Amino acid sequence: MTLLYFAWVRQKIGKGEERMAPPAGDVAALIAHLKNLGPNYADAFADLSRIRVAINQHHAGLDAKIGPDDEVAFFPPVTGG
Amino acid sequence: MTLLYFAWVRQKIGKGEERMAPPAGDVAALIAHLKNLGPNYADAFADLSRIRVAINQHHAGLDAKIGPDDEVAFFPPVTGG
Amino acid sequence: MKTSIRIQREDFDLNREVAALAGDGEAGAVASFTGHVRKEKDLSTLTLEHYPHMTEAEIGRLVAEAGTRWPLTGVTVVHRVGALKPGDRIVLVAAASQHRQAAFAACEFVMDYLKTHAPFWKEETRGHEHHWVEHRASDDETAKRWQK
Amino acid sequence: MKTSIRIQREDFDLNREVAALAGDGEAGAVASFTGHVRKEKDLSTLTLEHYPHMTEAEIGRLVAEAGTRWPLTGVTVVHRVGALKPGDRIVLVAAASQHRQAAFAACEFVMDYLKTHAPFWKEETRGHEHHWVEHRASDDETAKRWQK
Repeated sequence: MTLLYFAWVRQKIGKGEERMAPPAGDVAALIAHLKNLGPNYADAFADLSRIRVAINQHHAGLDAKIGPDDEVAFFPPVTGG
Repeated sequence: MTLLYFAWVRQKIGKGEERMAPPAGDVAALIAHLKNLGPNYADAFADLSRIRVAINQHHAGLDAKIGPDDEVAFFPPVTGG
Repeated sequence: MKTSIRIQREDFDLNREVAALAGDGEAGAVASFTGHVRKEKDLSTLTLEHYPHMTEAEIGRLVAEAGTRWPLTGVTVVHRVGALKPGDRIVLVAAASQHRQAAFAACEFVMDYLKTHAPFWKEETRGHEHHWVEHRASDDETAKRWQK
Repeated sequence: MKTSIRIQREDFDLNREVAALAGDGEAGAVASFTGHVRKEKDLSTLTLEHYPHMTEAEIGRLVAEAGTRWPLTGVTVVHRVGALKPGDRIVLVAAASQHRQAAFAACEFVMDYLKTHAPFWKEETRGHEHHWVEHRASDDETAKRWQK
């Protein structure tokens, strides 16, 4: 699975991209897994109301199922335009 | 009084501007006066639903009063933009 | 509110007009509309006539009304007259604001009223035929939505 | 429908973008929106980050949706990324149609959804301070008006 991080999520975690083979499940389970990897992850995901998710470049919810071939991105609410 | 004509009103009457001292009254009375001046005027003012009026560069109605110092313009409904 | 209203034969430079409205960042949002001569069968020329002075005065009144309805930092209207060809630009209306919706609404309002109130007339040339474009009743209906 | 979606560091040429949409008279109406970096106290730089590929894909979906809602001949979206200064242009959305109201509505629709859906993030630099711009809930409210 490819994980991507943008904006302050990227800054808090300390990297923009990584590959990982997390336990199968949904986005919420992935986040729970990530939060155990270190305080940088725990900090980035401390307030899920400020986190948005995309799976394979489509916006998705915390209950979306994800698999090993997916590209999963985490980022703050968008501020373009 | 200065009279101005635009677009096909100008073409039918055969001029764009003229000065005149018509009897006092409203726009409708002026038009009645003009229609007696010749077949070109009668043709231009044959269908008043197709005529618009401005007095001193403000849109006005047929019942608007006009005086000797006014600039009165006759033209078709506008088609700019 | 910065206001610029010009009636001219020449084309205009959109980059320059929008830059003048945005300034050094006084406005975050600029909504623009450009009207172009449509390509139609046999149409070779569209000739625009107007009522000098009243045109500027009437557009000035529309723009001032827009300024009372929305928080605008500027409005620019450029309308061309004379002989135009298919594809040519006829008109620019641009409205600037700190607020996107205000810029859009003001631009559309000025455009709708310009169509129904500004004294311009279009004459089409098709081959050797000339005829005056008819006013569209649908434009009157469109403008009515802004009535308070 | 001609569609052009570009994410780039460079500025864009409004004359060229609008001319491409108007063609030789295929469209009579082009509505455009440009967003500019606002001048604010101490703000020196606004830096835009995005999610490459998803950005283009997401804007492509918004534009396609606009094409199902209004009779459009073309839509162009150009969004800049990288470091911008107050007054700089950030984004262009332009929609072309034979119908004025369709062009305006589509332009505003794409802009509203771009604000709430396209993966861009703005970071402000004020003196030595950097901070990420917060998403505005009012933008979500604005976009909701288009829900069917």
